[in-house]
Amino acid sequence: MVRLKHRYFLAEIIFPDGRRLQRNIKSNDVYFSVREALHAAYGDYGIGVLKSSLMVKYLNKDTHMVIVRAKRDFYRLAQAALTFVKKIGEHDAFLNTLHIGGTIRACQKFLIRHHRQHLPLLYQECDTQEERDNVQLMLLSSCVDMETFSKKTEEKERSLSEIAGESLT
Amino acid sequence: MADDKSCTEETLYSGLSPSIVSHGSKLGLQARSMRQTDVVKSYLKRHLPANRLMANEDNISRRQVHLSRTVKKKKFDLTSQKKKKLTNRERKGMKVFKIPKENQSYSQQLPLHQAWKQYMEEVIPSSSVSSPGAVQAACQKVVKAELQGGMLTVQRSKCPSYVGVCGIVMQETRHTFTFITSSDKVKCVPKENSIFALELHGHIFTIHGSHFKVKAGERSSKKFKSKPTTDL
Amino acid sequence: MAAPFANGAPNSKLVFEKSSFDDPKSSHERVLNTKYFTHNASIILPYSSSAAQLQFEISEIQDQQVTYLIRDVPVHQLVDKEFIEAFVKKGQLYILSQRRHIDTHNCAAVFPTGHLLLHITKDTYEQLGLEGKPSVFSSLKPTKYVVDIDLKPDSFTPGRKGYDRVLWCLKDRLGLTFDLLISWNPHDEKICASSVSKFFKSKGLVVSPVPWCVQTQWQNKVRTPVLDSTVVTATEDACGRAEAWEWLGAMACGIDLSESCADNYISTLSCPTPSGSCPRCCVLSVSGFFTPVTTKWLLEKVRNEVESKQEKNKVPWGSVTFHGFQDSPVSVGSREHGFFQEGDNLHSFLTFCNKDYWLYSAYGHHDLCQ
Amino acid sequence: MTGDSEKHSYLRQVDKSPAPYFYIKTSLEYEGRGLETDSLQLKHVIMQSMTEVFGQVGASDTVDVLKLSASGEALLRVPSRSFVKLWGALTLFGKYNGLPCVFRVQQVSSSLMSLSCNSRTWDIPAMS
Amino acid sequence: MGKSAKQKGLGNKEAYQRINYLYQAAHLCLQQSPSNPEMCRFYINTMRSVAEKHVIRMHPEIKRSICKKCCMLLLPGITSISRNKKKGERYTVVSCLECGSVKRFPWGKNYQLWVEKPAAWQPS
Repeated sequence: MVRLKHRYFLAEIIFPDGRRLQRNIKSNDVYFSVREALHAAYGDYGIGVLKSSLMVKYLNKDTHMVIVRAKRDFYRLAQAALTFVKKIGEHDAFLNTLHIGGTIRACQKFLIRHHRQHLPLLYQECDTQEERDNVQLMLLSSCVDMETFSKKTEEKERSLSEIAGESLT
Repeated sequence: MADDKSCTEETLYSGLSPSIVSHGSKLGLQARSMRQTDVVKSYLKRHLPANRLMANEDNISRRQVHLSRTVKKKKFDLTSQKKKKLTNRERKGMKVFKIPKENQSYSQQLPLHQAWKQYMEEVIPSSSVSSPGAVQAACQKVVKAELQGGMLTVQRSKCPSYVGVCGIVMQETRHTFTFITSSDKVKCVPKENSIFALELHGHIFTIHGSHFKVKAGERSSKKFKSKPTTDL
Repeated sequence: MAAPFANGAPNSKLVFEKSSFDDPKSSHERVLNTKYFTHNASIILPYSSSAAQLQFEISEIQDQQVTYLIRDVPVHQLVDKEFIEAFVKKGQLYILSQRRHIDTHNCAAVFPTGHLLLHITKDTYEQLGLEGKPSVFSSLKPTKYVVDIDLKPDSFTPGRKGYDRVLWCLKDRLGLTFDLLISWNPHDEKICASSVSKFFKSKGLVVSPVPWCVQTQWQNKVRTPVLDSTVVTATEDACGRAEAWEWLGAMACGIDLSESCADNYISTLSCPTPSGSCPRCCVLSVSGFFTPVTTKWLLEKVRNEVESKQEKNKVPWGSVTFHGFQDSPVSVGSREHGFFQEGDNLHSFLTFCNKDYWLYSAYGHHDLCQ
Repeated sequence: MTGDSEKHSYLRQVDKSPAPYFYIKTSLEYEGRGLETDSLQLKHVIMQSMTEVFGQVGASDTVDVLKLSASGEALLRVPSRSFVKLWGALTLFGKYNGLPCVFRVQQVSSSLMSLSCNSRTWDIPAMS
Repeated sequence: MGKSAKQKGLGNKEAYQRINYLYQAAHLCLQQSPSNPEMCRFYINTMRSVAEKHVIRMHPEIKRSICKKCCMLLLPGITSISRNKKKGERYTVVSCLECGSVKRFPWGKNYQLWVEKPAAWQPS
């Protein structure tokens, strides 16, 4: 049987009032808000088409990264629905889709490159040293967390050690 | 080889007393002489070498004796007898079962049809077809019964020029029925994609050809599963 | 947008031709001759004042062109030798089965070329026993078949193998009966056209003449698009063909296009931009069973109406549309016609005063026309 | 009138691509007594059904109610892109302020002209 | 007609009727149109396949009147020749004229057909 094909949206949750506020977001909050937006935008048809494959695959509370899965045939509907999201749980936030990948691993590769580019930005933001440390920890944990989530291969260790080395310098 | 001219019926039975001859038919004294020569003629036609059979010459009694050449006596060679069975390839070669299309006549098949009717009377007595339940049983019997010699008509068919063909079934093979129509034409109709109708004791049995694609012999022992659609 | 809906809408064809009446190659004669069955003619004449006179003439001609509806005619009557001799060979015979849907039921039609066409379902085709072709629009497993019988050749006589087979199939094999619309115009004038009805009455069938029903609507103070016969695509000073086509449709359907109801919420349809106002516009629709003779006469009428009044009350253009039957087995000539969501085959002439005309022919999804 | 100069300029155009607009002749029937609806109400009903089935994005196409005749027959115009969606929404519509009702689509066509007459519903009046 | 000792009565009655009809039909059609033996052969062939399928043993009389090779009815004088021969001990030879196959029946003094034996008819 031909493999069921999906599209994975790697999206960043952005809160209007600054990043560092710790918020506890659960994955069904994200799921329900996306579904709500989909229903508003595309009505019963949209729900009927996407409901079976719509799923929040990965949510990282610290880096506010989320991966949402949708069926390949109707991924455009899901993509549009993501932009209509206004509230997650009780915080109002919006989703900024960074990457659409055919597999979770593709999204993960993109995430690693994304973190590497954005690491210096994070530094400017945090002024005290201990903030800088927990930013490193957070990134480290997010990447490790990613691997255990998707079966890691050797070359990923190398990239992990690079980041670790680079962030220590 | 051909003995003297055919002995007509009078000469043969002239010795008997007139009373016997008068109701001869009851005693089975048919006029056999007619058919006698007919059989001999047809046999000779098939077996004599070609040069003996002059074109459309019916008097085959002319015989040539070649003094110079001695006629080789056909020796029974035992080896050929060893092989009992005819392989299918040989059967096809010898056209054992191939009914020739030409010079068939409908009237010749009529007695066969009468015999078939009596046979069907035996299989499905007309009395038993009164109640609908019995008709159902009769259907099962028709499926197992012999159709060669019966009168079938093509009721429906994917190829419309077969529709309306009606005649006595001369031969039933796995995929076809061979009819001889009342206008002395031999028609070979494929069973696939056509529906045949059999009229019996006032009931019309419809036979779906595509469910019937079984050799005539094996049909009586085969268990028929009901097919979902009767669409052609 | 939702991708899967892109190919949902059925593709129908609109053929636009611009030429003039006195052009030798003009196709208006051919189109009308081969459009055998016409159901409704709607005439739209803006600025015209003498529409009443036109209406009178129409009722005038109604008596000459009488068509009949005959109930439950067994088809083998049409194959009858004496019927063929008397009517098919002696004049132009138009027969169409009525109240039968072309996509599900059996239909029958006879053309003046002497062809009897049976458009039958798969089951009837298998039982009928006449050779035929699967209809073009049915997919791999055809559901409809077309049987074409030529009545005219003299080899089609009793005693011949072909004829007996046809008669046997239509009579004993399967008694197909239809309600038939019949119209016959004999070659020579002496025979009167209603002898067809006498023939069928003698066969003991219910024959009733088919009247034309004429409806006229007047629309006052209507904005009409300014049209120029040479300008096909819209420019500032004249409307193009698409806008004109939509405006004609709106008038034919009797949509009120006056300014008052043009607020945008309910309907954004309004008269195309460069439009002049016209005090009275007449929309006249005649429905019945018309043959090419009548349609040509109607076209003549509209042309006179438009071309005669040059100066006084100027009628720049007028239009007449001939709607074919949705369930007729053919649309133009012997081109097969089917019904899929819509079965229109209509021709609309937009005639100008300088003898130019625009011909719109709209065909449905299932139609063999070009 | 110009056009006398170039004699008979014969021009022929065939547009096979779907026509820009599609037209539907339908009528809203109520169970039991027929509730009179005006075109505003009808438009509201259609938009409500579209949004319910296809959401706001789906219902963003303009549906024009061209005509609402006395006998309750309405002519709708819709861009050919969302013709199938409109037809779907019409069929799925079931209840309007508590009253079960249904849209009966009589005729569909890509040209407005062909909606003006329907040979299928032509019952032949007896000769007057 | 057929050997019915062991079966529980005439189990498959239709089969017997069918065989009976086919045999008669073969005879009839040979009489009617001697010029085409094919039909007669085909009937006999069908008859044999019906008997095979229903595991019915035909009575020796019938079995002996059918040529094994070409399924032709062996009518003495018409389609077959029967001669008495002696080589060592006496036997009669029936040879089919169509295909030339031969059947030999030795004249055993006290040879008893299985059918003639009483044991054949007692239900075992």
